Amino acid sequence: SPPEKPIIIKCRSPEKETFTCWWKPGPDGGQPTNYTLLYSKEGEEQVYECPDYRTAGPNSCYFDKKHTSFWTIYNITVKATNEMGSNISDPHYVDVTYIVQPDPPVNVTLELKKTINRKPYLVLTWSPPPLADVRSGWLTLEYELRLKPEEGEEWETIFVGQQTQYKMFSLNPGKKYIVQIHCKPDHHGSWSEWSSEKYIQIPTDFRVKD
Amino acid sequence: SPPEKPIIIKCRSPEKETFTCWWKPGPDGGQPTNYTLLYSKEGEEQVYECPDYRTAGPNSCYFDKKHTSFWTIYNITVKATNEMGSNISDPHYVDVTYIVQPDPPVNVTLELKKTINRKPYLVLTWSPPPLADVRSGWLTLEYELRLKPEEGEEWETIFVGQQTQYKMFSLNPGKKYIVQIHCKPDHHGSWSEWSSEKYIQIPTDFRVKD
Amino acid sequence: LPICSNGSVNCQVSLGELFDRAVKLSHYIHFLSSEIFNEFDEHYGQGRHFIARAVNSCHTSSLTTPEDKEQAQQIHHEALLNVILGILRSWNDPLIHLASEVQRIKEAPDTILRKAVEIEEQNKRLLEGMEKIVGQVHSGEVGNEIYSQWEGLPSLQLADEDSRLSAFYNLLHCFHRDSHKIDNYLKLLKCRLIHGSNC
Repeated sequence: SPPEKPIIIKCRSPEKETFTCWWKPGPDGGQPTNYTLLYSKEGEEQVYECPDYRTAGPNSCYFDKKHTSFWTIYNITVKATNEMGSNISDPHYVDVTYIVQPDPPVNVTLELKKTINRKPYLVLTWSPPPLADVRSGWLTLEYELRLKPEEGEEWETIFVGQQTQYKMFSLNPGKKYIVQIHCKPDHHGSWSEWSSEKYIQIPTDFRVKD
Repeated sequence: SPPEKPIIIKCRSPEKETFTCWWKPGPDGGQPTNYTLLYSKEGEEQVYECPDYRTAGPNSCYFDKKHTSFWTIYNITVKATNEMGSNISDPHYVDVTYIVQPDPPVNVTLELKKTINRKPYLVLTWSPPPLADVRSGWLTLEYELRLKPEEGEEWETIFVGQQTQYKMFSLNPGKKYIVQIHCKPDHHGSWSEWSSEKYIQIPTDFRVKD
Repeated sequence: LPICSNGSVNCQVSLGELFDRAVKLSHYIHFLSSEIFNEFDEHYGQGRHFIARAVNSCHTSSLTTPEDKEQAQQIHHEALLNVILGILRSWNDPLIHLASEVQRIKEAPDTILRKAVEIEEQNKRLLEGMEKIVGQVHSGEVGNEIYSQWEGLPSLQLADEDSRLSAFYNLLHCFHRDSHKIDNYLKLLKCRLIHGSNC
């Protein structure tokens, strides 16, 4: 029998310059089946084929910079074909502006400091994910950090906007904390994964003057 | 004699949308004196008169949204006139972004809590002043809190950045504390007044187990 | 306070400060446009597939605008400033009508009405700022060159409710896209002109 229609499961851009779509083949009736991704762009009649089926692995299509446009809707379908016939997925509409999911922030560092009047606080610093070009202003990232005492259950989450440094003033003396950070484009797209866990031991004399 | 020249004492914007200027009349020689506020905008020849002398009370001029521009520097003067003549104040230059002084934070709440391992601490929470629309970065506020034991002299001030919650782990059992919070725009502008005083009685068993 | 010594004439807001304020405002306008678009879609769009009719419907699609990072970086900054001005001017008229016509939609939530009015005000304010920036960047007169005429008012006044709501949806969809373009281009220009592309 002809293959069942594939499903486009996800499209993602890691740095708002390129993007990749993945699909899930349907049952192929045991026949060798071939997949073709076709797309058209808003306001154009022309239909194009996937420029690169290999870079992002099996059942995927990678759109490099030259094939990636913003503020325009891609209409994407995947056709499965074998000897008995073919079947086309439902159309998947994508505006790359909305599918940006960056990699996690890197170089997360934690440092205990004291203010002029001897008050201890914790300074967290981090860097944007290397792939993301925030220097030019093309991509603007926002960050959120979470922390909790090592044996605690509940994370405390703090949105810190576009800063890459944060000062924590209210920490429990003698406690060991876990800290993670993730990031997201400033308006649209989704949060990255959390950065790897960082630990910091707050000294017992991390006491605010009585 | 003609009235002495008035002095422009203050201009303030509570939310970076409107602003008000106040002046102090000089000695008026006992004559009925009339005050006229005139302003021009940087790079423009045209001179305008105060759009609204009433809304903000006596000896004031209120600039509503339509008359408030934060792309330009205002050159403001006040002219005092009576039968014998008139006198003009020194020019007062205003850049609206620099005169933002928000209203104090609201909904200040204090709550005693215990951590998982039964360690007591105090949680302070508050909300931004209603007028300021902080949700979207249009006006980003920073906060500072101060507290002192009721009969104590010295306030302890703690800067908490953009957080609207703060946890205190090291307070004196049995003491009654006074807490206040104020806020300021993250770049230019000045601190609001302190919020009204809030009291919290720390129970005697509020011992931090070492 | 910016030091304007008494009697000094050219006491003015610096280009860096103008860009700071313009970026904060364009960020806020796009935030408002996301809120009003999502709220309108939730309230009126459920099950009506307005998006299919909105594709390729923007009155500003005739304006040539950079569509990827390379194009945005290669365009001269004066040309990119003119693109921003062109988009902003193209939205002056439709936003005025949006703010008034939306009041006539049956049971339109107050939050949508208020946001429509605020968007119109803030867009005008950003246009004022951009003309100030262009005035400082290239000392020549600020020309009233490119902008795209909007003829959509009749569609906002159609008797058939579904068509009328679809027209509102299109307008909000297009403004949502264009305000994001403006915000993105401004952030790029600020980094290029003020921070030497090293934000």
